[in-house]
Amino acid sequence: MKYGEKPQLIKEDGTRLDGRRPEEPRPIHMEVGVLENADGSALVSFGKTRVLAAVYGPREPIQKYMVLPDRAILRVRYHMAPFSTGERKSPAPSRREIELSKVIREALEPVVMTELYPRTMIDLFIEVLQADGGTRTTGVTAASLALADAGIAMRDLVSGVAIGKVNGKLVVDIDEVEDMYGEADMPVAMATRLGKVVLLQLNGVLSKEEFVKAMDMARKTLEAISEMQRKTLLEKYSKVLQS
Amino acid sequence: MKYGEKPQLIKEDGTRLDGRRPEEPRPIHMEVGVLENADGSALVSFGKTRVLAAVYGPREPIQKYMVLPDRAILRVRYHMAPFSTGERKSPAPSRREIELSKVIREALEPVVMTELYPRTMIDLFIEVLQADGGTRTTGVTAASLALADAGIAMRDLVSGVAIGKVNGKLVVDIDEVEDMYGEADMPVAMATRLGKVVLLQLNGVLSKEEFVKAMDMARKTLEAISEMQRKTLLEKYSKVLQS
Amino acid sequence: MKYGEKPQLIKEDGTRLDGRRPEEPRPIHMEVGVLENADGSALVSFGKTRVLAAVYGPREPIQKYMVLPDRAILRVRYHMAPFSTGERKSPAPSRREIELSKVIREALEPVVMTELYPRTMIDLFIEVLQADGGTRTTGVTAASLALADAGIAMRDLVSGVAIGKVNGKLVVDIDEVEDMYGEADMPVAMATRLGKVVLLQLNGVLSKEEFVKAMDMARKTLEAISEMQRKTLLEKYSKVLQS
Amino acid sequence: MSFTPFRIPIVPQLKKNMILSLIEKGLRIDGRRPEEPRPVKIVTHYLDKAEGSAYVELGKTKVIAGVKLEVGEPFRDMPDLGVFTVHAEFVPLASPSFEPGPPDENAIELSRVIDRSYRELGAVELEKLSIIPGKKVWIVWVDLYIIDHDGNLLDASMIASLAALKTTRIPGFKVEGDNVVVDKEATSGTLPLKEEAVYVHIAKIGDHLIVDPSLDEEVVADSRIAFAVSRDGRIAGIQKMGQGGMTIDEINNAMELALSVAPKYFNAVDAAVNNEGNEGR
Amino acid sequence: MSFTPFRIPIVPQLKKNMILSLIEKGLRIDGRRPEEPRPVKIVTHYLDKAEGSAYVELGKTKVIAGVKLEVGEPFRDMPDLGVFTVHAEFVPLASPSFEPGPPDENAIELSRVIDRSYRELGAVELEKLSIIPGKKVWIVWVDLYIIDHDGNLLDASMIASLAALKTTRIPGFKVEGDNVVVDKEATSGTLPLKEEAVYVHIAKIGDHLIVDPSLDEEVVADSRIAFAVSRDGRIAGIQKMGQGGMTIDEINNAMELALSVAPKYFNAVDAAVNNEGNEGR
Amino acid sequence: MSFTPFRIPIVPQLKKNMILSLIEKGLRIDGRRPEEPRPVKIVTHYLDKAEGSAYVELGKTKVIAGVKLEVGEPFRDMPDLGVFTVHAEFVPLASPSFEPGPPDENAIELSRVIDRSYRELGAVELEKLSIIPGKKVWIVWVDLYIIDHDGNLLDASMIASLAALKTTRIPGFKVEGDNVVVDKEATSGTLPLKEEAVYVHIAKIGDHLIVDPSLDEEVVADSRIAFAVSRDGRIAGIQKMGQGGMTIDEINNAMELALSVAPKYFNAVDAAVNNEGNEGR
Repeated sequence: MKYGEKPQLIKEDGTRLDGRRPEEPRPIHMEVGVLENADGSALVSFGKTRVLAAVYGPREPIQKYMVLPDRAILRVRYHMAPFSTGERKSPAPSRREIELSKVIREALEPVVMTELYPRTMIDLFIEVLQADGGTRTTGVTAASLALADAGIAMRDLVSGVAIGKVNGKLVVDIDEVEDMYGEADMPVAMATRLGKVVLLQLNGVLSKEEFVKAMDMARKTLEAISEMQRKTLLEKYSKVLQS
Repeated sequence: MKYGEKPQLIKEDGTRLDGRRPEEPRPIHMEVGVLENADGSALVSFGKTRVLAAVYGPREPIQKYMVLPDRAILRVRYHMAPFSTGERKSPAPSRREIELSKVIREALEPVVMTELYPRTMIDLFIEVLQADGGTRTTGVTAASLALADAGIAMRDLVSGVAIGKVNGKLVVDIDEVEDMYGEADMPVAMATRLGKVVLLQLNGVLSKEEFVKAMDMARKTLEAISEMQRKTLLEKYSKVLQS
Repeated sequence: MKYGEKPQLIKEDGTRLDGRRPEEPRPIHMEVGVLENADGSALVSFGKTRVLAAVYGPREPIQKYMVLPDRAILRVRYHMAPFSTGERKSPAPSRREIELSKVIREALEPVVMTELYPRTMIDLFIEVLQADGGTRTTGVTAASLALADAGIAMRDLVSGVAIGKVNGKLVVDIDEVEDMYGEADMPVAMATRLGKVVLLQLNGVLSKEEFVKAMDMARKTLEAISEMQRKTLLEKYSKVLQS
Repeated sequence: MSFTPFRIPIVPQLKKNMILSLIEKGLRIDGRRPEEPRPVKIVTHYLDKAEGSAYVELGKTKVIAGVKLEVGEPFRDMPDLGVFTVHAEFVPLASPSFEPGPPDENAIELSRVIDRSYRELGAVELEKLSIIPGKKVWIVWVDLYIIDHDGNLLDASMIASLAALKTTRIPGFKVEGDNVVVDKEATSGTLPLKEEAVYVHIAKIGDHLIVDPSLDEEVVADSRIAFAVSRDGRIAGIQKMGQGGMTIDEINNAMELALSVAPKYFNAVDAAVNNEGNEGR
Repeated sequence: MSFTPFRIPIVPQLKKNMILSLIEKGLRIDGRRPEEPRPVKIVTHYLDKAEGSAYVELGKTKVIAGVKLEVGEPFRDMPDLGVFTVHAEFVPLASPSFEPGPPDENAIELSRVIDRSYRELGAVELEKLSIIPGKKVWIVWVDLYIIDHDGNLLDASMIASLAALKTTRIPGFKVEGDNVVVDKEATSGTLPLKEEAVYVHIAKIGDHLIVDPSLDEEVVADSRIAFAVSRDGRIAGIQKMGQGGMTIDEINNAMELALSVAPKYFNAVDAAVNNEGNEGR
Repeated sequence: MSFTPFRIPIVPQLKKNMILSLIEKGLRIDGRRPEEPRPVKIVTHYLDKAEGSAYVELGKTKVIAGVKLEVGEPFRDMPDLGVFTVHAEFVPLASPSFEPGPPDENAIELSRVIDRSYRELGAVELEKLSIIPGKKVWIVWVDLYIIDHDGNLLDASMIASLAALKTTRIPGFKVEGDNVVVDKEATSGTLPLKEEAVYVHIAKIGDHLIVDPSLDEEVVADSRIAFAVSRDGRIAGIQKMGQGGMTIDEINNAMELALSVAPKYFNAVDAAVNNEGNEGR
């Protein structure tokens, strides 16, 4: 993917192809309670990337042996809709989706208070409706909203964003074009109030100094995203209270 | 399949390619008790279409959770032998076979007195040995004979036939060539004594009037087929009694 | 594989391509206890053919219904590493691997005293690291060493070797080239002290007389291999006693 | 292989009794008349990365349809025709009874039933989707994504697929020798559709026929049947479903009902397509 | 992966004792002598849609063999040879212990054992099945369908495959450039078979060897072995099966038995092939 | 789909307490210092049938890497580049908790994490692996075989893959028209590697960071993170693993640790490669 002709991703005025400043995320939209059947749900978009998450549970596990005596087990599926990508994606789970399901599950384990729901299973289904870069971080953000919407006890929300390096510069919330032609893609998710990084990957190459700076950019962005998540949940609850 | 040059399916004298009149089914052959191990079995052919059906059960379900407290569950597999078709068929179940297994199961549910066999499973295996049109209706006819042969209590037998529209005319029991080049294929199965349609599909396009007429043709044919099924069973029982 | 130009496999002086006499096996190397986690393990090579075997158990079966009330069940997997063959082998189990897993399991059933371990499972995993002919016989030899290394009670060891017919002559322990261009490959495994043949297959064509002679060649070779196996085990135990 | 469903969604006895006793009076639990479908909401151009798309609500049932066009090879026996494929996923976020995994018999049946109606009608003009005869054609992928299941997935999915197909654009492309270079930013036309159909799904409860059953009604129903109805009122597909039988009279009545309801669905699609984003009924 | 069978068909203790005590006297439960196979019934041309076919009964064991010929591409390393494939399905209607699903180790073993004998004998003249050298060849699919299992599936399947192959016709065809147009209505010859073999399956019960074990005898047997025997009395394949060992003497005796029984199977095949529909022994 | 592990290898409470209390004093249960990896043993040219191979022990963890080169077709969008693939199998002989079957999420994660580092660094000069531009290229298969699992499979696998790639030879070949004839007996050069990296895996236990966790330490750890470090000290890949979070400070400290440990791994690889069969540390 890194081969072929490379477009100029940072313009002369320092802005990006879509006009954003380096530290500026795409327009973010969040909505909770969008589905009827699920116990909790959320629809989150970062620019054109759009992800739907739903929670079922705590409920009985599908197989009796899939339990832990002292807490709930999480079951997470990150899945891309066939129409979400440029070329149609086969609906069978790819190796990439299997890895990301694990990475997202591990990002949520530290915040879900599974110890309150022993011998149960909490199901989290993430469907990428449209993929334009940052689907895993959008997914983890939606997932934590859906968990909260389902009323599952949590220590903190989880917020995600990808930091990139494009044309030698660190930028926040890279989109698909920046990911394809850039030098690095570093998805980060944090439980910002706990001050904990819960997801961190790097595809690409960074110097030590760049890495430290990128982590700092991530933290700042994630604190703002976390605020948006809280507001989204508050709005829904106040609506519920009003009705 | 509907593309390319279309042969004349109805000749000037009103008969079909193989000489049949519009309302005339192909030669039908039925035999029950053809297998040793199965609890019940039947071999049925409509012209060159030949289908073998076998029943095992009521028996313990393969998995303990596959039970209903108040009745038996049916498990039906419609499967085509690799040598049954013009081009060799891969033995892995196709989407078509999965759909037809469901449709045939649903056709048998209303007649099998499953409430007499709670917590058990009744297995019905249908193997298409030769496919020349009408395999699902031949299959459901064979299946209901095999169930009767297994001594499973039934409200009625099920009889099937496909009505077709070829060269603008409605015809009974279409074969493969008529299906391929015709305008419509409407498989119907009925429990004729109960007066109930238990399987109905339409591939193709019919006017309202054609549909009503086609259903009537189906009914008449199925009443005759049902009689043949009864005779076939009677013959076997009288043989058993004689021996 | 038998088509194309055929090299001269037996030279004028009666020796084979690699200089061996007809009744001479390749250099054989055996080692036990090569793995830490497994309850028993062995690495065996016949020339360039190299096979690793490991035993876990007796242990609880993975599925509760996989038990026999009066003895252990054996579970055997013969598997080839992707890098073991000339062309990379896909890691998914081939039909050949499925057959050989069965054949090897059946070769071990008569010697493992499964009746001492009722309601348990004994797992035997065989990995072909390098395939140069005779992998199943090398595998069964390694497997029986690994079982002994795991301290599982056995009536006898099992030893394996393939007899071949190349350029019209019977030879012991054929390698890949001899297998590819030869007329017959007959893998044999015996519990030599019990005098029992526990694995026997023939790919190729032999006269009655050749068959009788080949079985005799197999027996002689296997008696020697069995001795090597015993020495290998003894050496390990004496080391253990010394340490 | 098909099994009698043994993990059936349970409708509480009280609700079941209420459905049945209301039906006897010609009434339904959500206030509808027997022949009345639920409100239809359609959003077209719902997705940016698909060549056509629609989001449909039929009552509380929600379906997304995405249409993708890709250049590929024709089938050997139909070298000059484009390829048309319908695929449905019952993703597990739609219902507590859906499990992740490959499509089950219900999802396969749904997609095949929809596929057949389009195919038998010759709805998509596949002969216009040939690019290099015998070598390159457009492959039309219709992907149906059920995201909330409150019954009657078939009517909702068919409406979604139709709204998506009607708003599908063909990407720009250039033929270079035996290769086709696609430019998804450009458009070379709209998908040629010459026929259209909707499905009308009817449930039989006791001796009564009702249109567009909700999930509770489906579970309680004795039998069900769906008719595909074309713009000009022909029957372009039938699928009987469920575990009970129907008399020929009941089936004929169901057909008449289907013919009378179909225009409502067509109107909803037309309103949405002509008036992007509109909510119709 | 292979497991010790843990769902074994159960032979009632009484019957088991009877089998064992009869064997001691050189007798068998169904009245046969130890070296006596069950009656063989063969119907060739059993199917219309296959290029070759046979229905075989060996006692109560019933097998259908279908041979299909299709035009395909040769293997890269054998560009001028046709392709020959044996595939067996143990369909669940044949036995209460067969489950639907992909072939298990027994079905795979059966088809591979049969495949090997034909292949090692060079039975089918694959060099005559090349159509356009390096590009198009005939692919011969031999599909074995076990429909009733009363033991010794191997001998029955081998007989069925042989009778089917011997009556297989090659469809008519025309070469047009790099394409081959097949006309299944016409015939361009019979399948060229230059060698033939049958399998003879022998079970060891106690110290006794018996030919063609029935299912009950198979279950009770200590060990089993099968020899493929060619027309000219050579051994063209061996497979030892089951969980017990055999001495070399026992194996040599089994081989002699196999050589003596094989002609009976060949005779049955010949009678059926020469005399379509005949029942031989 | 990913599940919270519910069959966790159990570390006895006594051992767990000991690990934790030693860590508080800056000590480890096997006597290592926190920043000290286990001894590395590397055997290159371990296999004859692979174009490159290495056997690696990292403490008691044992991994085999095999590199195979095959001629194949390039990806359509990268017609002039060779293809590079990493595949890991956690074969069941390596651990009582590994089951036979297709790679699970841990094996897939491992292979993808390793694959990404090589890919992002442009380590293998894929442009030099084109044979017939647009038509034939070398496909490089790196297969990782875990045969004994005592923790930190990632560092051990990365070292094994690096040692194998550094000793991989390209077979001899001849281009004949559009075909490539390979001669595995001959050699036409070594695999062109322009960048290299090792992974350093760090576990957090309580408030302490330790390098190269053993299996017991992994199970007890609160969280884990691995950094790929290039020869010139850049970060060429990161993967956070496990169920706990880490502060940014902890992550920065872990990164510093990784940078300081990486040269030890590179030295071990260099010693083995320069001095076939040597044991380094």
